[in-house]
Amino acid sequence: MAQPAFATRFPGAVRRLPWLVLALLAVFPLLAPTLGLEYYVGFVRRVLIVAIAATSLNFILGYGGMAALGHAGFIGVGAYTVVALVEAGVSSAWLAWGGALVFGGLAAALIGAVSLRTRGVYFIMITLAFAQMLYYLAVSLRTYGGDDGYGLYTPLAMGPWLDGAHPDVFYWVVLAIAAGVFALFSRVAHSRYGHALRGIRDNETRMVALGYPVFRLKLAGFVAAGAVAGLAGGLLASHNTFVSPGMMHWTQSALLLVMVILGGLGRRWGAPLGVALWLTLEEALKMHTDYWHWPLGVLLLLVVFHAPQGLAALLERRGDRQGGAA
Amino acid sequence: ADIKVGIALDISGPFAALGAEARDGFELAIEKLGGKLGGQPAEFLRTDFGGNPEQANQLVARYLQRDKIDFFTGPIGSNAALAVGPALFAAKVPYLSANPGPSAYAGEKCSPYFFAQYQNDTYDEAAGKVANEKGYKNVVLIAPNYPAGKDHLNGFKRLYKGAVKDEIYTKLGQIDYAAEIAQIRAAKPDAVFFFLPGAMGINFVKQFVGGGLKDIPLIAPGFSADEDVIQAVGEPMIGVLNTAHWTHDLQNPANAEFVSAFRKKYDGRYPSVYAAMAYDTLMAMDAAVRDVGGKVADREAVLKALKSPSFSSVRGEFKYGVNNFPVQNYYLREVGKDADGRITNKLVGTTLEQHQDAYVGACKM
Amino acid sequence: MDAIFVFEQLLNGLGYGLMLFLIAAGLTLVFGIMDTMNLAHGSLYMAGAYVAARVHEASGSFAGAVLAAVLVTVAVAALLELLVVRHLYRRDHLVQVLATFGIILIADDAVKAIWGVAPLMASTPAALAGPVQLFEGLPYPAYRLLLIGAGLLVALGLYLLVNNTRVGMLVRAGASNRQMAEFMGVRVGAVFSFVFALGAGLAALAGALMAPISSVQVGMGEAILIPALVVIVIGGIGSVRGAFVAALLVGLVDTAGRAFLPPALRAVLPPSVAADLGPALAGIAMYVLMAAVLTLKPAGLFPARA
Amino acid sequence: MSAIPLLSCRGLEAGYGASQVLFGLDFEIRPGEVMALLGRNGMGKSTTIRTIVGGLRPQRGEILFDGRPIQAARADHIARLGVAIVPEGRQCFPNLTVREHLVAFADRRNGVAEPWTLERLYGLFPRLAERADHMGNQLSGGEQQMLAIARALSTNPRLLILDEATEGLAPVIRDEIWRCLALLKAQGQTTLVVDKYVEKLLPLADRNLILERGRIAWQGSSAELDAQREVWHRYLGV
Amino acid sequence: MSLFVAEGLVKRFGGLLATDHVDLTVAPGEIHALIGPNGAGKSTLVNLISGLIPADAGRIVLDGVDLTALAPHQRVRHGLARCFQITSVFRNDSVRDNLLLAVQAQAGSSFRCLRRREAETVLMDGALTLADKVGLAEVLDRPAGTLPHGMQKRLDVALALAARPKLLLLDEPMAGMGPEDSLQMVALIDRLRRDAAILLIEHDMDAVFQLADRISVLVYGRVLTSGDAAHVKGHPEVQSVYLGTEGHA
Ligand SMILES: Nc1ncnc2c1ncn2[C@@H]1O[C@H](COP(=O)(O)OP(=O)(O)OP(=O)(O)O)[C@@H](O)[C@H]1O
Ligand SMILES: Nc1ncnc2c1ncn2[C@@H]1O[C@H](COP(=O)(O)OP(=O)(O)OP(=O)(O)O)[C@@H](O)[C@H]1O
Ligand SMILES: [Mg+2]
Ligand SMILES: [Mg+2]
Repeated sequence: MAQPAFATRFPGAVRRLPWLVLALLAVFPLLAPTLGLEYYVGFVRRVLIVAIAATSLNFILGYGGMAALGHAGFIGVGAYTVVALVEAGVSSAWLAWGGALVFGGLAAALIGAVSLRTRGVYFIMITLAFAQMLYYLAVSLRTYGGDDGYGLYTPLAMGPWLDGAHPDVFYWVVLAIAAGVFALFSRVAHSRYGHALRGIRDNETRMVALGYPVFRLKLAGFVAAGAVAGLAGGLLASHNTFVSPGMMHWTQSALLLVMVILGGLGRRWGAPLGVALWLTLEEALKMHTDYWHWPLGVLLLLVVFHAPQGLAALLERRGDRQGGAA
Repeated sequence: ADIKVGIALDISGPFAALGAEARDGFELAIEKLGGKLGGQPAEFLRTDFGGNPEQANQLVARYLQRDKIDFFTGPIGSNAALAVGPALFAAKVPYLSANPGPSAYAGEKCSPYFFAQYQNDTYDEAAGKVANEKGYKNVVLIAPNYPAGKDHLNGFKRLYKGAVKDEIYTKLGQIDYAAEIAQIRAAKPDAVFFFLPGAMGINFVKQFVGGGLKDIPLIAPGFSADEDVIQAVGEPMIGVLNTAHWTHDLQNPANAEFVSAFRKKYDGRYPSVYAAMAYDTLMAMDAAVRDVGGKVADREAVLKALKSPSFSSVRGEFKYGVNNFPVQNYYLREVGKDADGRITNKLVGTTLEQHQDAYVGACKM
Repeated sequence: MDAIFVFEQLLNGLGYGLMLFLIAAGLTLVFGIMDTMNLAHGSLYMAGAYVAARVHEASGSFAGAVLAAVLVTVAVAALLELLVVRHLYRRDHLVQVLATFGIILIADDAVKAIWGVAPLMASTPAALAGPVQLFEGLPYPAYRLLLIGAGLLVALGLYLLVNNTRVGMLVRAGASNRQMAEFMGVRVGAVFSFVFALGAGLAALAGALMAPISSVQVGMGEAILIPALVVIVIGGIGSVRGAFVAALLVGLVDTAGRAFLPPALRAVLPPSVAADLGPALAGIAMYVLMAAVLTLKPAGLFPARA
Repeated sequence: MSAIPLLSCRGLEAGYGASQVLFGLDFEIRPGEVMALLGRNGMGKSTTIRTIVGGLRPQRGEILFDGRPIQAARADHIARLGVAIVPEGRQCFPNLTVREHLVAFADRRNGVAEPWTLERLYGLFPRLAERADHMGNQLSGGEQQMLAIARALSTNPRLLILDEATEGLAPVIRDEIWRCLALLKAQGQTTLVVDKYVEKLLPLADRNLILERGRIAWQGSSAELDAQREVWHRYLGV
Repeated sequence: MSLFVAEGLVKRFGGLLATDHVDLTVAPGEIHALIGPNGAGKSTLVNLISGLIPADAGRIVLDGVDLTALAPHQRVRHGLARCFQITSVFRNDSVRDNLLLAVQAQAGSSFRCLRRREAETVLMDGALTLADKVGLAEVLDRPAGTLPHGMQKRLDVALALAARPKLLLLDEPMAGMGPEDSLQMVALIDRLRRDAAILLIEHDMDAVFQLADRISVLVYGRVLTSGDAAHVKGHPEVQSVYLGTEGHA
């Protein structure tokens, strides 16, 4: 296997890397105009939002072994929560996104309560089924535009100190949330709860026999992930200023899964790396050719055969493994 | 500097077939214009929306912030049009739609920056009138179960005077229509009006004819019976009545030139309405740039020039209503065979003359 | 609503179910029995449809077209197996998802490059183009009878192959414990290659037979993949009998949902509500069925492996 | 005894990744012979077996089966030459019925005079006949063990390898297995056995091989071993 | 006075009556061995008692608490822990992590999610104590999957012990062990006597006769007889269906 040469040679750099990345991301909007990269502020913002969703999926999949193929459903629930609240006259971003978080979590609680009784491929498929139901529900929901989607053209207010209409402010808010979510999940991964979740992934029967309330533990993780995905959906709604059922289609769930596996399952940096690489490539390839799908396909095959643990594995120190492919 | 045009293509995803038609129209126009607009050097930036309205916004942001485009055109889907409109309007970039004319932009949310080719419901209104003229007393309507499907059926009912026996809404992307066809057989209508875009229409017509209902006439808005569908369905399409604001055998010099150039470039294939609209859109831009003498930065002037078009459109005479949606003719077409035995649409007659959409009243502009 | 109408709809449901089974058959074999998640099954289905459509148009022979579709697709699949899939059998499901998703992306672009994005014409063989009179007042599309027959034949063949032949046993043994099967002398690699090719052949057959009644276009494989997966999951992964029963069940429920649910709702609910609810519910009937089945039986109707 | 050994290993070295487990084993099994492979836990008995049947590539050395080198052959090929194994941990197929376990691989005769038919196997383990239609994973631990033995016999092997085959069996059944092995021996079945019940194994084995940390520490006949109690004590922990 | 009582346990697998109205008691401090032919239903019985599979009928009481309606993990909380016939440890984790996981289950509050587990000394101490008890203190950092079989089995037992069980269910703990490891395991079980009552399933008769205070013989899902070693050895039917020659040993 490829040796993480960089990491072993510069362990200190690796430890400081997260802070460096965070700092770079934070000053990026200030530097962007001078570098002529204004457009990329919005792009990075999207990457961050998708990374939030992917991080939550990585949490339940990589650490909890729950391969959910309906994660886009929760993103959609979050986005439509924002739509519904805006339609009902809410103008505060915090309320709207808070609502997205809550309803994402509620949806996950309901779906999880049913789905988590199944295992393996059955779990994959039942989560997919629920997400498809949500998709068709949204398609036929006339009030919120159905298949035509719903535009959110007035920016949400972020309170007296923050100018919600300013794209850079929104960027920093997203960055802060992303960093928070990321830190939170990394933290949780090393807590009692995180270890319990990994135990369930590795040997569920044994965990039951050890006295763990396995179902409740899994459900808690599922709900947390659903809530965070809902939050990401809310942010995405604001970012796109537009919501349509397409964002819940099963292919979106599949893409999210692909990005997470590409980045590295159950690895701290897996989700953001996978998302950043995938979206960047998509963006770049589209500009140059009509046939922009196949290089991505080739990339996936390369990863499967040459970096089966994902990209993060190439960067991480060997001993720092937090759990392998489920 | 060059004049920059952002062209959003939909060459992958659900609208890929239509998107490819539009792309061919654009390419032909760019070739004809020698890569210039109004004699000025121009840059045509193409990108693939993939039929995804969420990503559409991202790509338009790139056009606006990085490329600083002067014109926008392209996407096939109404949802994409609705998604990207506000950003374009705010940036004062004229958006010449190469296909969708959503009712929102025709009415309440109309904008001086948006120019349509038709309003989504007008095809159906024309089809409703056709049903009247043919003397159909009872029709069954069928469309996918989403708001646009309902809009299209409502458009049909707006001018149709007979009775509606049944309104069937099907699942988006449905493959099997046996149950619906049995319902139609049981209802014994005089005709069936269907709005089923893309693959859904192809499946439906094939199965409809295979199910032995060939004798019940089919009426459709032009989208459901254009070249893409006709070429995929073949024989069973023959006799399908459909309405559109353009057809390839429409007699006018601009159209004759377009159609023959198109067929020459794309090995004998007839252009579809999507290709025609894409072509026309660039012609409109070309004329407007010429009218303002290349000073595209003066957006007021550009809008004024666009509003009173000085080019000969492939669809013949038309003018814009207050909402920038055209007032134009709508034609009845029937699928048949041309002189070479190729199955294609043939012009039957004019159904609506200088017709305006139903939403213009709501536009305060 | 008379008896004939109800009967006709039942027949439609069975027909649709068998159609689904035809599509799911290859998937059952490769995914259910070999335990390899092959999302690219849809791409093979697409390949079959495209080749059949083209050959049919060029040669005028439908049987020849179906045969060509199967042969070409099997050849492509053999190559695919050699280069990619062979190395995936031992990997976990998620890796298989990743790799075969990659294949889908490549296949769609390849088909686009070869045949363009416009849907292809795929006509019904003239002899089967119209309906036949099943009995008084019930015409039924002749071509669908062909599909029903093909579905039944494939179901029977697959059942016998998997349950009553040694190849079936060897495949199952190899899938559940490859090394042990090798210790027992099974050429697992060769058996798997054979089964994958067979699965591809079935996908191509389904594609070729479905082409005349559905749209032959890029992305057709993905659209069909989900219903096919739903079918084998409801039936219980690895069980041919399960897939068959589930296919019929899904066909019936879906058709009944479309045919009877909207009028039933109209009878009991206010029209505007019924108009919105009926089609919406009918559209998700298949998914509701799957969720319900898995809630009651978490390993499908006929769990093959406990 | 025939001159050419059925199986011979020369300078066999094998291991897992970086860790070497076997350090140069030299031994041979002659046709019709029962060879016992002894040693405490973790000394490399299973590793030796795994290497012979092709489950593990040797790092060095040579394995000859019937005079032909097989160290580079694939496991399935070796099996078809007539080597059958009852592996550690049974490894029954969860998705095959008991009956299928016994017919699926039973197409080889290997020149055996009295081949194992389904009836004979059921006769050996009546319990399996009762469970004929159960899936492999619906059996009790001991039933699985019986099935694994019967499955190996069903291929009429020229060399039968048993790795802890009496593991988890009731004492009566263990007796049954010993009787069966004695019977097989009488029929000329060549066998390599690993088992923890050394006292039961000795009367059966022609020769014994004791492994100590991947090396052959002692080898000799059962009579010799029986006489050398200190060898028992030193290498077998009893 | 019995610590543990099972009454009228029944389990059917399709047409097969795997557990046929079994009554069973375990006294405090007792090692109660369960023997019987393969497929007699011993593991099934353990699964019923531990709740891993639901019983069709019957009742289970431990230390006066009726456990019948409780989920498996709740039974563990009430002092019913088990080991598996096939060693079941977390193979990729170190021995330390294995033990920590077990200790954590006992400590509860597994929903605690912000404190790093490494910082929780309570858990660490518990893990070390356990490792000492079963003799694994030297190999704390090795991945469990790479341990020799005997050690894995002892780890398995340690995981069950973490729950501080009142009744410990051991399903063939000696399985796959050579004589040396077997002796160690026998010694370990003998020591555990002080901490918990034990229900022991084992085919190694030396171990059974050495350890068991009482032996019940299960045949075709039913208890054939019950008594001390001498009684069981002398029972002709037990000899014929189970012990064979070992009965005479
Ligand atoms: N898959 C493996 N990966 C790494 N090491 C292994 C593996 N299998 C066995 N080992 C190690 O190889 C050595 C020999 O193991 P082996 O299984 O051959 O011993 P054995 O003599 O069969 O013991 P037992 O009586 O426990 O079955 C042991 O130290 C063991 O830990
Ligand atoms: N899931 C299941 N489905 C059907 N039958 C089963 C299932 N599990 C066990 N059985 C059957 O129930 C019977 C009892 O099995 P059990 O595992 O309890 O036996 P046991 O006494 O533990 O035997 P051993 O000593 O061999 O481990 C066996 O005949 C077995 O085939
Ligand atoms: Mg061993
Ligand atoms: Mg047992």
